[in-house]
Amino acid sequence: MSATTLARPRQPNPVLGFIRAQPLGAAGLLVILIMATAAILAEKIAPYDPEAIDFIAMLTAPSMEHPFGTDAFGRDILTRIIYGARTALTIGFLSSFIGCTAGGLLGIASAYFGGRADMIIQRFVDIVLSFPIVVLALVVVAVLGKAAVLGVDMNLVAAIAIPIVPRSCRVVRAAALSVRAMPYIDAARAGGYSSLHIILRHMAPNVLAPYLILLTAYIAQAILLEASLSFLGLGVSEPKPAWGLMLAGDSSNFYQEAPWMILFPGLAISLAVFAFNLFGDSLRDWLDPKFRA
Amino acid sequence: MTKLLSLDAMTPPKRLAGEEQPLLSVEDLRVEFATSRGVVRAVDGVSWSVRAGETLALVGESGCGKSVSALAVMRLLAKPVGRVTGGRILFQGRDLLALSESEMRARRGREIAMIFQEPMTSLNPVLTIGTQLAEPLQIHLGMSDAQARARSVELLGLVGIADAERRLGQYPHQFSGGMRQRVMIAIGLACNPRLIIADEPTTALDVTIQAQILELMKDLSRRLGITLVIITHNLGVVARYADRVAVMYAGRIAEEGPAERVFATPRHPYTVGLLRSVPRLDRARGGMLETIEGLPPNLLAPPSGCRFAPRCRWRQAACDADPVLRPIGDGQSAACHFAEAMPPPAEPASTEAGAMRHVGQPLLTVKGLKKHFHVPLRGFFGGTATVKAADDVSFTIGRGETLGLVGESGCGKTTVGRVVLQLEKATGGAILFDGEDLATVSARRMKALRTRIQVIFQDPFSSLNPRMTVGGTIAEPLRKRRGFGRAAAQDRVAELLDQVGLLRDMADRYPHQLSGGQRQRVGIARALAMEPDFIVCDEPVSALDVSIQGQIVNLLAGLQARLGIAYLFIAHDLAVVRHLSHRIVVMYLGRVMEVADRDTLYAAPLHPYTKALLDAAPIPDPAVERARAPRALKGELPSPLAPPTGCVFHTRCPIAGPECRAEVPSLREVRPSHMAACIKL
Amino acid sequence: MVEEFSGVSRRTLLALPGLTFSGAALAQSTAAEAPQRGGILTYAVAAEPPTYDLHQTGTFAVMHRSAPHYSTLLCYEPGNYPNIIGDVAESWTEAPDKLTYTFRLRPNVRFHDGTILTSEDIRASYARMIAPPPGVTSNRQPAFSQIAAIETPDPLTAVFKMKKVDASIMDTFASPWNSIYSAARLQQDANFPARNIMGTGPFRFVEHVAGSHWVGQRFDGYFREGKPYLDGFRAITMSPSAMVNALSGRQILAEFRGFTPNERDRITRALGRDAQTYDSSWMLHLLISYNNEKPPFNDVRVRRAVSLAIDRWGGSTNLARISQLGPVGGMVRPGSEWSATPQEMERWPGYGRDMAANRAEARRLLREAGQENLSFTLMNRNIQPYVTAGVFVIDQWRQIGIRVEHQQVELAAWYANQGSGGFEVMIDSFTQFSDDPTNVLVKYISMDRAEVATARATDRELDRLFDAQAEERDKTRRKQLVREFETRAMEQAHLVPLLWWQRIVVMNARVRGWSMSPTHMIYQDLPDVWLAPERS
Amino acid sequence: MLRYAARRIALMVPTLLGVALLTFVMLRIVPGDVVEVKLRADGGYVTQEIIQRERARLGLDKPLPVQFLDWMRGLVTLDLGNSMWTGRPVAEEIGTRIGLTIQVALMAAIISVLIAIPLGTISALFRDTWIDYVVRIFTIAGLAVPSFWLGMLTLLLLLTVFHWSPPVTYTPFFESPLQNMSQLIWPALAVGYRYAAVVARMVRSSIIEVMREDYIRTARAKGVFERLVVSRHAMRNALLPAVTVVGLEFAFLIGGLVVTEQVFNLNGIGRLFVEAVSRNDFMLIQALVMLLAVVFVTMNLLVDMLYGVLDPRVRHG
Repeated sequence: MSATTLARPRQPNPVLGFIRAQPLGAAGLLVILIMATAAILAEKIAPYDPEAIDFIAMLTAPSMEHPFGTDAFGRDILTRIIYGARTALTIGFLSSFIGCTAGGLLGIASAYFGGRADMIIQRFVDIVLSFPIVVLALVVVAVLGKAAVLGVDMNLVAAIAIPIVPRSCRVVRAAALSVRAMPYIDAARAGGYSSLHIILRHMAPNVLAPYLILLTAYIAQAILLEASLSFLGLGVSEPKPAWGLMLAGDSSNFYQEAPWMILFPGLAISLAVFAFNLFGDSLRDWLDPKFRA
Repeated sequence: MTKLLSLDAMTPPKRLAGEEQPLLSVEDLRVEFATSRGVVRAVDGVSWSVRAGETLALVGESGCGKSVSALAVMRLLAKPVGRVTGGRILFQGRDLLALSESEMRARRGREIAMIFQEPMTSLNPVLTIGTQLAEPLQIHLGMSDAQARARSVELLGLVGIADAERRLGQYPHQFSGGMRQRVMIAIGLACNPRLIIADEPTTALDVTIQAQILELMKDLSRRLGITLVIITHNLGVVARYADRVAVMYAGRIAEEGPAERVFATPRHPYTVGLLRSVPRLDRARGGMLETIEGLPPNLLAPPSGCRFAPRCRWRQAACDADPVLRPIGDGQSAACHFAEAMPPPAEPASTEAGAMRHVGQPLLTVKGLKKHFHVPLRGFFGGTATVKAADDVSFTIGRGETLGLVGESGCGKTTVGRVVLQLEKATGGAILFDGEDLATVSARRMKALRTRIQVIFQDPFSSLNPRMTVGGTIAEPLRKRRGFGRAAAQDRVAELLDQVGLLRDMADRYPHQLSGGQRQRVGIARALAMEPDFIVCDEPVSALDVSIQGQIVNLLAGLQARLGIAYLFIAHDLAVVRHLSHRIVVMYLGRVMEVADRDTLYAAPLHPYTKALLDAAPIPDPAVERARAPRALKGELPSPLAPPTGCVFHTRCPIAGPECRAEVPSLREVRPSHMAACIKL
Repeated sequence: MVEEFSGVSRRTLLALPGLTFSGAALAQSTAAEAPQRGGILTYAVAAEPPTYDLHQTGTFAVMHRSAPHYSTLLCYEPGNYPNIIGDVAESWTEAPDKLTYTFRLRPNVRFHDGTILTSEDIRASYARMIAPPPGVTSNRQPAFSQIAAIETPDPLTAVFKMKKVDASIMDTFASPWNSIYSAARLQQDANFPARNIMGTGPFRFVEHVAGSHWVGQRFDGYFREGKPYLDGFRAITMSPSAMVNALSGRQILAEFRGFTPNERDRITRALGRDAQTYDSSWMLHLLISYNNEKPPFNDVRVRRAVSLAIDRWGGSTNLARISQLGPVGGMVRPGSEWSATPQEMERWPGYGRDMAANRAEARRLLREAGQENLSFTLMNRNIQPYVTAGVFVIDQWRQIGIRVEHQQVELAAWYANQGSGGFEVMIDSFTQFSDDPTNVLVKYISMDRAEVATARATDRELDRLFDAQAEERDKTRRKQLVREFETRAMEQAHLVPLLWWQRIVVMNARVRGWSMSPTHMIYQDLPDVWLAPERS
Repeated sequence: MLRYAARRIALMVPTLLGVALLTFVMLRIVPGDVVEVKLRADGGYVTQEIIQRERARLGLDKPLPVQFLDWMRGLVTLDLGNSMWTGRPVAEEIGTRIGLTIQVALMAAIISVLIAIPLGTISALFRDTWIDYVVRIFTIAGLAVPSFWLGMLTLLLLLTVFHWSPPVTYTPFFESPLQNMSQLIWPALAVGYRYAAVVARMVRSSIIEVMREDYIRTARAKGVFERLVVSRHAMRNALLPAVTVVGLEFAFLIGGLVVTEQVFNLNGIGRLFVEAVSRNDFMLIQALVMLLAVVFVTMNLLVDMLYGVLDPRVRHG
């Protein structure tokens, strides 16, 4: 009996493959990378101090000095958008990561154990799902109080992450249910490994694709939710630069004379969310064989 | 119009003697698929033709291009990835490839109909059967609703569906798989086409149902004079049906000719190999199966020269040159430089291997095993039903012995395997493994026992964790359960890879980089890593191509001979079971029908169900097949949700009497060490 | 502009130095025009009323809807704030010891149900506020603490007996909140006014559609002959930004609380000649309130340094352009008869004009207190102009190296934290409807003396000065005491004023006869308001 | 069908009970209550005694379990209690406003679905062509643009270009349908964009999926016209998942109107909600949360029932 071999299939560069297969997604990724770079290097590239008040420059229309104009306090809007990217991306990523991970683990556990555990988890999911997000956010923000870790409002992160939990739980559970039915899980159970080992080693890696898709999609949603909460006065507090905040407060007063006050931050939100959605969408098309050409 | 409705109108045009003009001829067809990894030449210069009234079988293993060439005829290749890059497809003298899309559409279903493999998904779930059946009639023949309905009733009757009027208003999910395939045939027949292309029409069906459908198609094509192109991997099906056979390999035709000739005197080493590697019911069990070693070539970069050469045992220097398909005589053609020198498909060597039988304390004893599932009923009427997946199943397996567990889908054979593995808890009964009842041992003890009981699954694609390397998969039991250190595990993995016939450097690969057969070998290595006494093999070869199937069967037999492992071998393929097993258990709807030694069972089956099963399985020899009377088991497999009372088999049993309805027959020893559950014996 | 105020009393002029109004329509002397009858006044109110009952609330949302339906005992004279005249009282006398007040009621005052108002209605209404029956809360209970008894010797005479002298009692009788209800209705249901409107005011109630609008119709039996001029009014609930659009689009005619300067500009731009605006300082100011119990704010140096760092004069100029914040002031309304002069103010810490010096001093104080790296959380509300003020002070503090976390909370949480001391520093606000120092300075005294003193400080010297000025009958001496109080309070800086608000009312020039004042709570019963015809 | 519905409705009870309990507890963890907001509004101040009395009057001084049981008892008898802010029955507060919200939501839903289904279908059928790219960009943008920003921009545009400002009071539909529609069309569009985007994306992906099904190949092999393959064979199947999205997004839409109602000065329950939250009007918040939860679970139920009607596999299980 001779050994059978197969020529090792050519492994094309996954990045190049993605760009070729999903040009729109690659464009989204590019925007995300640019924003992330801007956020990281904000101190270096932003022309002004984001919080410094300059009453002389109050409500300046876009010009050479202030390409995106200034707000009612004379703060440079471009600068605040660049720093706002930092807030948006940090909070967006953190809350999506926490929410999707918690939801994902719950979903896997729900699918793996089934029965009563599944029942209880799904009831919990139902309850949280039927909650209006605004109430949830309001209460979480109020209950947790201020808890800034490394300059990030953890209560805001929690407020955004919590509604993500049941939603990602559902998706991951569905994926995990099909993984659960896979013979390799049975093989692992027949091997007598612990449930934790099976969940972490065999189930979790195989729901990675839906998890990654969710993560990207929910970063977009989290950025949008952060903006909405800030707009409603429940999110980031002035004078911190945040996109949603730039649309709230004074802006609602001044936007008719100074439309740039809402135009640019709104565009920033839309562009960021758009880019993440585009990327997430393409990632799904790329990872999900159902959508593969 | 009434003429259209009458069967008389469909009597075939008299076959003209010596009609040379083929109905359909495919000439030098080339089809390419653009994939992310490059261009796959799925069909690479293929020619075949079929004359009116003839049945042609396109045979080959998965990926050989047989279905693609059929889809190309229908011009239904998935757009935009697949496209025809060359050749002609002449149908009644016109090149289908040159037709406009609307001209082609007008021929589909009207002139050429197609029947697909998956009856479960090939019908639209939200449209009634009536609608789907009437569609071609209304589109192509311009029938009114009433006319279409009348014809639909007629068609359903033709394909053997009773109560046609009522069933027209039903939806596909209300039909069983076999019934759906009958509906598909009815749709195919609807417009009285000249040609029907059937793509693996019975592959998804159980053996008894497969026999019914084959009978039906054979009968209809004869009666209605329909030209049939049948695409299959099953040589038995070919033998039963085909007038002529075209064997495909790696996107090309390897051999072509009248069925009898091809089976009797194959002229291509691939055909020879295929015929030799199939275990046969009608021949004495040999030792090792002959196999075709290696794998089909990757069509992204096919080898130059003869594509079969790398696997060919008669390979010579001349094989570096591309062989053309050339006539050999007797209507046979082959694409081999040495076609004339082909030996006949020799009788397999009859060295009786694996004959050892350990007597004494059985390793596994299953006593009165019951497994009932509570399944929620679909739909709005709710409630749950109890499915007795396994009911009162008993058997024993000795050390180093193989017990074959056979039955059609839904018979509970897989459930029995899962309960033995303790992946499911039994509802009742005892499972004694080496004297310990698995149903009652402590979790800790069970965990210890698990190293001694292992499993090999059917589907090589899903039985390996796609995120773990081969090495990781095999090392996991060693590291986690057997206390191997990293280095020791690595060495042992290498040994195990040797043992299952894989290269050591495959340890770094991921499952998707392996072929189906290779994955199955990894699955076996994973089981062996525990050094088990006993392995449950759940349909380990049924998802594999014939040539690979033989390799795995041989591997399992060899391992048993060397390591003395006992197998519970679960399968639906009677020939494979026969090849490997010492004793055989036949199940039907959760109950054991018959238990006997292998030779006894095959030579002198007692239970009518066992007999029917053996009768239904097609044998890859046209001579044998032609000689067999059509003895297809009638009726459908009853729903496990509502099994028949009394003997579960009585609804389909040829010898059943009224008493069979009343009494559940118990398994009794009818002859020495030959048990059957039938009151008529 | 001053000539338009001819005939205004000296007291009024003193009280209203910041009060101006403008508008093209008014350039042609308003006084000369005869009021015209008819028309419906549509105006906006920014919030929904929690109740209909003026006794049980303090919000303008009720005042701006309920006031036109009710009368009070006394009232402020239209166009002549803060002069007090009779409303349902025809005349009144004050006993020399200031312990008895006797009111003679007009004989012709009718309720909307046709019954005649008697002294019993006065007694019942005041009794309800002084000692609310079960199920009724009275917001102004503390204001009546000095009233001993109310007697009704005859149907048209009401006599109030006092326990002690109360310098601010006349403002109480004129308070727009102290509406007169029908004794008979109160008898049947003490909570009747909470959900029903039945008064003696110029308009009778028609309907209230929650969240949408409130409609009143002229009451023909109103006791002031020939009034009201309007056929009715329609108060529409809408958000401030919607108001601007609605006024600009002539969908409504007025709004009475106030706009930001920017909003005013937008409306006047849109309305052109049809806009009229009124400006005044407002009896409303923002404060920086420290939690005096929490270190380091128990250290006067830290409190003072934090106050010193704020450029109030600069902030006043600049914030006035983008918000309702405006005048720099002490603890009494700048421009009122009690307020300090700018020169006096400049001597207070944090009011000096040399900011470099102020900041240097602040840094020195912090260093001295060992708080060079001071950082704290500023609790604030999440509405304007609080947020604007917060952003401004945080920037000011940043300039001397104080790091501040801005915590914006909902109103309920804000009150809860304020009451429980759950804050370090907060932006607080304080309002009264009169300028009387006793009413105003109470915010700054010891926590055990007043609920409203939420800085959790105890300063007996301030309490002493407060009591002294409250009992002082001589105005000059009292003013002196007020100055002393302010100076001490500024130096101790338990809580310090930030900026006062400016009230800017903008309305369609068709609306005539309405009176501007430094509070948005008075002159809202609208008997004198009339509509000029639309200009073609 | 009835039994199924009854079982589903029975399953709703624990979910709603959970929502009720969670809402109740969470509201009471947050510091502050309606009393201070009410009595101290506009800077007025009152003594603790008055505050306590008002708390007692509203029943806020009772132990929490008692308050919860009182509320539950009311809910069971369909008595939502009185608003703690206005004292009016909660049902009345909601009743006067919900019509407008539902109307805007319905208009948004109808417009969106009418746009989304053809858009998604075209995009799927012309997959990976420029048409698909344009539609995908348009729909992804629909998910990206914050509805409040879109509202602000719409309003800005209407104000500056058309000199149109939102009416101060809305004309009821039955008074003048045309005028009413012209007033509500803008907010409906502002919130409907996202809705349309979500539905169009769902339609696109499920058509792509369905077009790969074997039965589509069967239909083509029968010689069915391509138009009919799409409209009869693909759409019928592809719209099933779209129905789910239409239903669930509708439930979200009502919640999503919160900000848009502010921008367009709509007297709907979204604005009521924001007001109730800012005043800590517990009874009203609780009732609104329950209302939204009920809408959500009912929508879920309706979607499933509709599925049953549309999908024969569920209908004849």
